[in-house]
Amino acid sequence: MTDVINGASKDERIKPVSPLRRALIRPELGGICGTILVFLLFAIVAGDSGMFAAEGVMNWTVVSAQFMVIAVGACLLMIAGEFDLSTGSMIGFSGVMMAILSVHLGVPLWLSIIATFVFCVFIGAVNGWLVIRTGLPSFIVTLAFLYILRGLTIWGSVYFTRQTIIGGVGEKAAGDWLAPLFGGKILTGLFSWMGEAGWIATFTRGNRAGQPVIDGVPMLVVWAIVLVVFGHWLLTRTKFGNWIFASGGDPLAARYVGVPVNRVKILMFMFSAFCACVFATCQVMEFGSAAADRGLLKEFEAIICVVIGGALLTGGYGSVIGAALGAIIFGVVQQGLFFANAESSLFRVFLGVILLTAVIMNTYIRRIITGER
Amino acid sequence: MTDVINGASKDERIKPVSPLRRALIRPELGGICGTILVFLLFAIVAGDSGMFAAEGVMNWTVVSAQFMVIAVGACLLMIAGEFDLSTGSMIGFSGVMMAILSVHLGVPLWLSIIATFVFCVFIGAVNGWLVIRTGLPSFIVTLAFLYILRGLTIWGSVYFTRQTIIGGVGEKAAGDWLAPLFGGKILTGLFSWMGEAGWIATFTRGNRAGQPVIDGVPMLVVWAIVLVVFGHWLLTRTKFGNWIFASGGDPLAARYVGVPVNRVKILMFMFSAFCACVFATCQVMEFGSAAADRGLLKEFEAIICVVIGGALLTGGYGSVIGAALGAIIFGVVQQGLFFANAESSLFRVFLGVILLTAVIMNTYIRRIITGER
Amino acid sequence: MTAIVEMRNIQKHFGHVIALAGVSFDIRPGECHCLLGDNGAGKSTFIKIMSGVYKPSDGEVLVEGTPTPFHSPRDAMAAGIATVYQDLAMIPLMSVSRNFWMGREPERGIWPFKTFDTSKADEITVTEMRKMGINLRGPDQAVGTLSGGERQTVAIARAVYFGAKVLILDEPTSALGVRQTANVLSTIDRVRKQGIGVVFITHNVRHALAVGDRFTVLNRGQTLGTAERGTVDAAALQDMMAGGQELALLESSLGGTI
Amino acid sequence: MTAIVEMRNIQKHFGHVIALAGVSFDIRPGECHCLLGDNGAGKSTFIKIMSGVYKPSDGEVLVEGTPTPFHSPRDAMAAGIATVYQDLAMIPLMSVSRNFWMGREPERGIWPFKTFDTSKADEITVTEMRKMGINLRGPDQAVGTLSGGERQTVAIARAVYFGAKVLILDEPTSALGVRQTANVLSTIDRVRKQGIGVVFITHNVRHALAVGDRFTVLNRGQTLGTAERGTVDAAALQDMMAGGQELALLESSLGGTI
Amino acid sequence: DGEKFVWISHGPDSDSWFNVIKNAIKVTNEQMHVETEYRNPPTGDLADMARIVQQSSAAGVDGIIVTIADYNVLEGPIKDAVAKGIPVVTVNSGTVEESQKLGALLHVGQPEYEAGLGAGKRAKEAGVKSFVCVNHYITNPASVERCRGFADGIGVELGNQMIDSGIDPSEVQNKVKAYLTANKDTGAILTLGPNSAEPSIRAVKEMGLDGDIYFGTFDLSSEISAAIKDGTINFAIDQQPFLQGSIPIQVLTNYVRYGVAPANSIFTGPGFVTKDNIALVESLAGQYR
Ligand SMILES: Nc1ncnc2c1ncn2[C@@H]1O[C@H](COP(=O)(O)OP(=O)(O)OP(=O)(O)O)[C@@H](O)[C@H]1O
Ligand SMILES: Nc1ncnc2c1ncn2[C@@H]1O[C@H](COP(=O)(O)OP(=O)(O)OP(=O)(O)O)[C@@H](O)[C@H]1O
Ligand SMILES: [Mg+2]
Ligand SMILES: [Mg+2]
Repeated sequence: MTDVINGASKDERIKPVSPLRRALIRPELGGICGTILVFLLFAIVAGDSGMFAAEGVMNWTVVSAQFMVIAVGACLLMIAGEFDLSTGSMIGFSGVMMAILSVHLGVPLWLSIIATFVFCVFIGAVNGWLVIRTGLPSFIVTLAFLYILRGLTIWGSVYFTRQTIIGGVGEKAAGDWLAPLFGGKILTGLFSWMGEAGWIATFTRGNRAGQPVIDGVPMLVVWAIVLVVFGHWLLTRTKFGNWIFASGGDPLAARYVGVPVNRVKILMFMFSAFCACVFATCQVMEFGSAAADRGLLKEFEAIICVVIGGALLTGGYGSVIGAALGAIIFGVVQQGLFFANAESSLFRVFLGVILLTAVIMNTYIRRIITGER
Repeated sequence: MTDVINGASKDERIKPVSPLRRALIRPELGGICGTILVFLLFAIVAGDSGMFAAEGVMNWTVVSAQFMVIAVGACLLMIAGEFDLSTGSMIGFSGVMMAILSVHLGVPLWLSIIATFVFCVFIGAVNGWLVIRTGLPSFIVTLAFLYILRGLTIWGSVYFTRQTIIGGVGEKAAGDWLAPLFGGKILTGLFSWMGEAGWIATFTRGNRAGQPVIDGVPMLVVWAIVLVVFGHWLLTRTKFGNWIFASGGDPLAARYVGVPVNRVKILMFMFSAFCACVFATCQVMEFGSAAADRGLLKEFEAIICVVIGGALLTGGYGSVIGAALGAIIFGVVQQGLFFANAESSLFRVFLGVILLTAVIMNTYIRRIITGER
Repeated sequence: MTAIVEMRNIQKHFGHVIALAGVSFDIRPGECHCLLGDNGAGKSTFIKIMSGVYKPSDGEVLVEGTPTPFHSPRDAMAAGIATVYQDLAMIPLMSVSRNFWMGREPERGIWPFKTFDTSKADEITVTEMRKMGINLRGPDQAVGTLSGGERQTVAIARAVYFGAKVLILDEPTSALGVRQTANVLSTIDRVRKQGIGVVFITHNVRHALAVGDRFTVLNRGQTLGTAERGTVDAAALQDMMAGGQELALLESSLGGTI
Repeated sequence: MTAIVEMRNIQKHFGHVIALAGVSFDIRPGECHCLLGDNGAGKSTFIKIMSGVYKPSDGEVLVEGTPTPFHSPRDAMAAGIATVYQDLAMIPLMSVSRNFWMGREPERGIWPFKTFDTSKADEITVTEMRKMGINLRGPDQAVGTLSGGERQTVAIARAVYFGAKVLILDEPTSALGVRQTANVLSTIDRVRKQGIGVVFITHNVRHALAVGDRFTVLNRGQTLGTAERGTVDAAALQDMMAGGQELALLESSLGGTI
Repeated sequence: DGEKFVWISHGPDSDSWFNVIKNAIKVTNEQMHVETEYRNPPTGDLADMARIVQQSSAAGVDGIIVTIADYNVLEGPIKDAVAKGIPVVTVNSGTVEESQKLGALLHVGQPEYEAGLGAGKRAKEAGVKSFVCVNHYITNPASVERCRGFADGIGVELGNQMIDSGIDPSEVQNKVKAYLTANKDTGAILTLGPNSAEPSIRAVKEMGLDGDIYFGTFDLSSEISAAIKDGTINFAIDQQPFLQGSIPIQVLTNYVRYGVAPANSIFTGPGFVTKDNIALVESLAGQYR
């Protein structure tokens, strides 16, 4: 009988496959190659423009961090098999809601922030619930919310403030305990020490002469790193992460073995809304104002980052690290073109081409992983 | 043996279903009910605002006709199982291309129009070819073209004319043989006769007092009707229409029985591009100018019309009449809110809600048609 | 009598999966050639090559003696091969009549205004379906509302109606009740009498024996040879399908424990 | 000996399709109860009710004598029912180890930082798969790269590993070669000896007879009764599955023509 | 020679108004022998614009020209640039006080609210009591400021009188018609640029209201100047974008080269273009006006 058992492990119908090729293959391979290529490219065309000096690095880091924050939410949601077109509208909505509450209705800022987060995450849950209950594609449901939320944002800001931009959040933030979590900077001591030590450039003129050009790491970057680490940990290291993959890969199969697919999907819609809120709050705290047009088309940009990073639009496959690399590519290309003095309208052309090539390349990689089908 | 044959037609495992319910059920039922509801609603809230006088009717007819033109293309493409996010960018692109060719490069207008149509339909084919060849979802491929085309449009108009609005097409159109096909009006004689005869209202105020309020039917409306009739005929009355349904319903099954699925899909991408071009050309001829930002978000509006009209986002099911009704609903709601003096930013909220309810209703109807699954 | 279609030493690889490792097969006019085999033996893959859906990795297809590579299902149809697929090739959201005619719609009128002749299509559909023993509620009933057996019958009626020299049926009886099965089997018989070659795929030995003239057994991508009617019985076929001696070996190894 | 799970007069309707028209069934500890039936007989539907995927339209499920309605697969699992589904319930893009543990991942660490204990999971997966005779390239190999037989074995290994009082196998041998089949059958035997009840679904009578203690035959949503081991032979079972006398009738009607 | 400046606007790529600016930059670059880059956030997102300011100071340009689209958003980045010793000139929207608070050399432009207010006062003189403000870019704060100023100038509440028209010309035209049909006693139309003005002109003409309804607009284009001539439009507020594009470059060049700069801010508008002075501007409208 041992003979029978050993024999079972071989199947004469399977051809052997090179193990070397397998070793190279991972979902984020496309993202890694893309990142290297993009950095090389800009090192050549914009190497001497200050893009890779401390200040320039901080510039594209902040932009990439922005994309990263929403890309993490979109990535986990996409792996769970859904996507969210209402992200951009949610960014506009949450910023305006927060500003109206604090500036116009006199609610303390910390309470406004918390109320906004709670409400937006609730709307995320409504999105998810509708998708689950009606069985409609998330494209349709979230498209409806794209319009509904943007409409409410404009109407609300005009109704309450007769303006579509609401300032004055900056004053409210002063002395608030929660605001620095989104708008502050960390490591300021380190940077001023580095400035004194001559490690980084300092201002040479003007009334801040002697201070370092970068005075700290904005909380936005911290949030981006925290979310990426959290997302990656959640996805690859926890039970729940396994459920996310399962829900996107084959919801029926997952449900049969007891994975609470509906709960997973709704939670991911909520997480995506949460990320949009983090984005909006950081922006409002940094700039001190909210505007009704914030976040326009950000949903596409988040999806593009995620897809460039190797995730599958139909779910069940992808990586948060990949999405983060996608965000870096997006940010570096966008800012790099400014540094390289390229015509800014060509940015879109560039972006479209990168998207297409990245996706074609990722498809090829994925086919190898899943056994050429 | 006759006994065996007769017996075969009964299956004791099938419960009977009411034939009455079946008689009512058609893909455009949702669209029909929606249209009736919307008209009733506005008859109540805006009945005395002139919305249903000759001029008001022409007003929302023109807006609906615009939506109809792109909805027909989107509808056939969606039934064939794909969709096109680049429609809006294509509208901007074709208008600008036409204007640059005729105004700035001195090509005769008729030739510019023809060249633009040929080139845009070619881009549609490229879209389709990429979708077929790479096997990528059309969402990704056409999203890339959304960016690429918009980028090229802005770059091109700035490069050639140093402006993003290109005027002067009006002068070129004078005397051109092809321009009136897109920018003219028909039945002008009939309307002035009707005005004289008192059948329709005449202006009472201003410097056109005495003339009929409507002086003809714009070619845009004619195009919309022609395209709807053509689309409906193609889909329901021809062999090719059957192939469109088959390609969207189950491409593999269709390919097995010899339907040239790839050709059908590519042709539908081309038709969608053609419709976008008709839209753009009518607008350029009517207004005499092209602008790089025309058509923004029109792809979503087209998809919304089609989906409200009962088509299935995943293909294989839908109706051109339904899409046309969807366009009417869209147009009437948008204009009706102005007639009713509602806060105009709430239009978006209204639209989102209509979209959701219409789709949920359509899903219910479709479940009945396909046997409750 | 020469074969209408002959397949010589067909191989098919999907990536690193070898689905067919060299199968030969032929079909003559007026005979019913049964292709038997367990699940995953490669039956469906084989007949998909025969009907032009897949291209063989190696091997030849001969139509009436001349090598004829098929580049698409249309080529195979043109060569007179009609197929009823296991996965049915029916589109549930479309009406019976539209499904019936899919890919070969009758037309009416002159060129730019040629229309799908729906009245003719509907009429023929209803008649053909009645011949097969199915009374439709109407030709515009969606296929999705039909039972599995009814759908199968539409597919067969379609293939039969479009004539062809070879009719391939991939497990046509698997979703059917006994009565519909009887119907299909007698249809096979009727078709065969018209001089058409029928390839009948099944893993039900009894159905095969009821109508088959010759029997080819596939096992894990390889053919175990072809037998004439009368030279084999049910038990022998069943043994070949399940891997014959190997299973006997297994039973003895389990024997002690059960 | 009382039954672990008893199903009484189960009915199931899908819209206007009646998939099950009143089926009763029970499973006792340490026995292998075979559920036989042709394609579409309702076997898969029946065991999906047994494992909480569908709710019955009518009828009762009793676990150890008490009526226990299952609201979700988790309820059935909690009651000790493990199922290997026909459509495998495997996700091709995920690794073997992740698939193996899906829904019951082992964890490590304290609450907010509980992690999926991958090293333990991988180790057990490799060991369990080796026990079933599959040598994995690594536990992080995607299921999509496994052969059908290997995938099936992962599913069985998973169900066996998670113990349970009743193990349901829906056509576990249909995609397997003879050797893997032998393996599965001897696994069934091994599992049964541990006092677990096994529900073995198949339409291969030979496989059923090799390990079954009792045999229930479904035909078009209805049960044709349960037979003990030794009271039936292969031919009788085959006849019941295919609709027995009805087919005989058919053969005589065809008889004249063939 | 060859100093590098950047001219940072808030207009999206497709915005037509900033074209005149671009043309002015080109001309001035040649005149002054400097290199000035025009930069803008592609979608008009002001947060992106702030990044561009930061990026420019990182790239170490010799001077920055920037619109104060929103004081709050741009405050930080501009102050950082000033602190780095980069001379800054603010242009277009924003006020002189804001400019001074930011530490800019001076402001060249037209305050939006005041421009709207001036226009409103003009309309009030003509006896206008109600109006419709056709806002084709409602999400842009400056657009709402103009409508608010106009309402305050007339002395009425803004309320529902601002419509969100979108940019599709047929939709704009028909929305204006719908509004005018439903509100027959509307006294005036204010449009905020060529995007809303051109379709509104057609709407007014088609309804036979040209000359009858009081019509004001911001900015110029060839179609707008034609409408001024034929009396459809009563006035266009011209903020002379050419000057906004050109003067800051001249100021910065002289400041960098010779350390001299004007003492006061420069207003390029609001200049009212009417039938009387149209002949002067007409020929260059859209390119240099
Ligand atoms: N497109 C494909 N890619 C990879 N492997 C495939 C593909 N199609 C079939 N196979 C494999 O080829 C083998 C033969 O499959 P096939 O469907 O031909 O079997 P079959 O005899 O028709 O079985 P059944 O009785 O279940 O219909 C199986 O192992 C299957 O997994
Ligand atoms: N979700 C569903 N909706 C409608 N009908 C269904 C559904 N699931 C199963 N059926 C029908 O119920 C009947 C029994 O199907 P089931 O899958 O249980 O058969 P089976 O005995 O497992 O067949 P097989 O041997 O092919 O696996 C079939 O007629 C099938 O079409
Ligand atoms: Mg098969
Ligand atoms: Mg089954």
